[in-house]
Amino acid sequence: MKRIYFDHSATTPVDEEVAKLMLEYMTEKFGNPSSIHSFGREVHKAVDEARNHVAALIGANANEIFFTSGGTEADNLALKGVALANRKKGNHIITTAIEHHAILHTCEYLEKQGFSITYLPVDEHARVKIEDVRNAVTDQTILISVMFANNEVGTIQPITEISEIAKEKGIYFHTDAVQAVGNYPIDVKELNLDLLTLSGHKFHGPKGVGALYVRRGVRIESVQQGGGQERSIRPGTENVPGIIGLGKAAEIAKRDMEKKIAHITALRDKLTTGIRERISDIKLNGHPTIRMPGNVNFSFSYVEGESLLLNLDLKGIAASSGSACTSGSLDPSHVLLAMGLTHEVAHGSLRISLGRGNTAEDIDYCLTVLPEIIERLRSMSPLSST
Amino acid sequence: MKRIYFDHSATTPVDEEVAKLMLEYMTEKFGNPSSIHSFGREVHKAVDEARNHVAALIGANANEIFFTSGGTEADNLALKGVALANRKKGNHIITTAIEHHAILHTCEYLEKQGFSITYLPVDEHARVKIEDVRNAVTDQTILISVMFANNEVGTIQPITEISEIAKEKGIYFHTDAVQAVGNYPIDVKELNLDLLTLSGHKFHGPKGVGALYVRRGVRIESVQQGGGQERSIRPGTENVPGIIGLGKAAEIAKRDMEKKIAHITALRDKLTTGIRERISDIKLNGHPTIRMPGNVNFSFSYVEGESLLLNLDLKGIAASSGSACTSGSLDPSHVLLAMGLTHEVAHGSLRISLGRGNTAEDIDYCLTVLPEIIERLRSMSPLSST
Amino acid sequence: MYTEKVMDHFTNPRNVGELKEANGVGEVGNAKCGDIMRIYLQVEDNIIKDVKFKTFGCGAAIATSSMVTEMVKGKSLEEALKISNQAVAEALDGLPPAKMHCSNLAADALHEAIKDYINKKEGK
Ligand SMILES: Cc1ncc(COP(=O)(O)O)c(C=O)c1O
Ligand SMILES: Cc1ncc(COP(=O)(O)O)c(C=O)c1O
Ligand code: FES
Ligand code: FES
Repeated sequence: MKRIYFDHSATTPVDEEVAKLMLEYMTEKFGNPSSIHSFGREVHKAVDEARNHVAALIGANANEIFFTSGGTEADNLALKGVALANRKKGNHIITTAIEHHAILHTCEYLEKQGFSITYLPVDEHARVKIEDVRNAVTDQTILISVMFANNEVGTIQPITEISEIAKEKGIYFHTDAVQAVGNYPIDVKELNLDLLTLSGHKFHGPKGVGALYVRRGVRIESVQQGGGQERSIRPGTENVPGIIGLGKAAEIAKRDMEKKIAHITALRDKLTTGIRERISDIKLNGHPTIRMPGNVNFSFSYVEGESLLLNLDLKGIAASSGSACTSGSLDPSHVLLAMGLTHEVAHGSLRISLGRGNTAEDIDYCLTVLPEIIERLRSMSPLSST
Repeated sequence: MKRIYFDHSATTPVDEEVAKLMLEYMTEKFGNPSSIHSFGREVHKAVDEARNHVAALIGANANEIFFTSGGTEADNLALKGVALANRKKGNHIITTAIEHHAILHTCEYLEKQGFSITYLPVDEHARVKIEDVRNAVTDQTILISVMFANNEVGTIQPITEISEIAKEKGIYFHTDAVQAVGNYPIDVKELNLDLLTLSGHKFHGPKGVGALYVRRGVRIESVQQGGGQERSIRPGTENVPGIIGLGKAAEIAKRDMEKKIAHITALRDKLTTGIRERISDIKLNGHPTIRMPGNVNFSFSYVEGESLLLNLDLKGIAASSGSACTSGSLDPSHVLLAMGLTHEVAHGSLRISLGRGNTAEDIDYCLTVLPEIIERLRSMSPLSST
Repeated sequence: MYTEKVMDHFTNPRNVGELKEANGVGEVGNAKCGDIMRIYLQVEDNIIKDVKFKTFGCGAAIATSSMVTEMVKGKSLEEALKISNQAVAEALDGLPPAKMHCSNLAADALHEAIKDYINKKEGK
């Protein structure tokens, strides 16, 4: 059976060229970058080049890039590292209710350490209100962390405006841009960002590697202790193949950005329109226009997410849902709830996240299969009147 | 020029079979193990199998293995995770003066958090004395962490005896076995260990992945916050290719262990004897017999380590040294100093760490080149009388 | 890590050894921090006629020692005293930052040797 991958927000396939290069840095150029012999030096140089590519993708300087084991670690480092290094200045952090758990659970940890956290609400489209940000600032505020684009509904936040408030008040501003980097143009200097999290596996790089951008001059402490790697901000033998892969993926992402976005946006609009035409009693989740090119998120009334996913999977389509049953927790997605959706509607959500490998045929196939499945599930549902 | 790699304690080349398998899990089987669709499920299963292989290598149960981004993170998790979860029981930790910086610097961090640390001294061969361990225990002691084998001089610690003391006193026992796992037989149940750190890149697995063995029932907290991966003890999207690679490397290491140790030990003895025969004014560092099969460590009087390494490198031989100048710090290796070596002797140390790919010809070549280099450097040295 | 010039002077160090007829000897550094440099001078009519060195140390230590001997041969003492550690490093197209303070002592050793020559002469 043909398999169609529609879950690029969860993870993406590694680019063939990226994987090939990584292979070289596993079997041939395998030295430890800290070693002074030729095996070490050739790898050290390659790591530096990868750093240049990652920096170039987001408009940073190479010495502002710190490699980590992924987005989760970079989020932890950003929040804890800044919180601990600036504790004397204040103990208040502002974030939003719809962040990834890497941010939210780190904030909960910091609350136990005596920090006070404001979780900003969002509107029905999952956007933070600028006035809310401004009103939340106190003289104790040391950090604002607002994600660039939401992983579930794709909504992009008013980053420029928040950044301006942060600058005006002299507060550090971090953005978790895991969903956006490599898939959407970002320039940290233009946006005046202090810290930014990115992760390789969301843009055809490998899993298990990410980076934290830390603007020069930002006070930050390391969270992990060990050797002197990554200028002691992130010790531990470098994940060389991962870093090399991330660098290559960044290079490719920068090169193909425009083309990729155009391709994916066209597919997304075709899919969105197609679903609207074919299925009734639905709701688009997230902002209608200010959203990630690849994100489609609908709630289908009277339908539960997990059974929808399993049915799609049986037809060869891989997607995801904000349903509680797919998350292993009792509540459905905290993002959908924060947007004001009821539990029922949140349970019936479907996220299709498109990637550069998807085609118009994939969309056509989905538009044939999905209405049938929805109809069948609805016919089984006690909630539905049909 | 032929290049000979004699720095296997720093890192090892990834096994070809391991790398090939990893490639498959990057480009084809690229799903996120948390996804419920077929792309996710096939990967989830493979991660479980990798866990089985890692567990089997050290005689653990699969549910006692937690994947991390490497040895450094596993050491951090072991120490901080146990310290924080058991703070109510006591605030004292016992370790040694010759641990890796991943342990030592984590201990320094814990000291700042109010923990009290005893750094046990070692004898001239870098062995901890059992009486010292016993005497260090107080009613506040919650954890003993002693490395299995030292990364610089190869000395193996009296783990069984220390483990007995820990059991007798009801204290958790962790061992940093990064150098040993995959290169030396270890059974956590026989040794009665509570926690053990391992790292993939030291036994022909990939860099950037490791694991912490945590015996069932040990109280431990997570250090990183995020999603529910690794049963919330180590959140973050799994480094799937890394984990798959680690699993395969573990499988191969277990299968080839005996053969590999025999091969490497023979080479080591040939090299040690050859150096003794050809070069005078030298000192073998580490224990004469209770040491890792692949470790050769000599100090050459009147010679400085970095220039020795560079000269060897020019002849195509990659090795390492405890010289300060190669470590980027002002002092030579803390391990050599703890063993009672003077600064001069420590500066002149050379570590050759052998791997399965080395041959008798490599040793012969080294035995031709090394004496010439030592002679030349000594003739330049103001310390030498020649 | 090291420039080509550093590696050249490291692999083919100039003027290694001792000078039997040395009338000025200078030594700097200590084995604790890694580097010991000893410079031997043979001075005639205020001119450095010959110079040799012996060094215990890293690549940078050996290269700077070698370089400084090349730089001073045939120079007057006044000219030699103007040579700084910085100038030696520059003549080698630079050194890694970590090495600048710790191994870049060759000019100091030279100055010590000149001081030794002057002291001996004045002592006479
Ligand atoms: C918005 C966001 N932040 C953080 C993460 C965590 O990154 P990683 O999967 O690299 O740990 C993810 C993805 O899982 C994400 O979508
Ligand atoms: C004894 C020891 N512990 C810990 C580490 C750190 O492991 P990793 O390199 O995977 O971070 C190493 C190796 O560098 C080591 O030799
Ligand atoms: S509907 Fe069954 S677990 Fe949620
Ligand atoms: S000898 Fe140590 S830095 Fe030069």
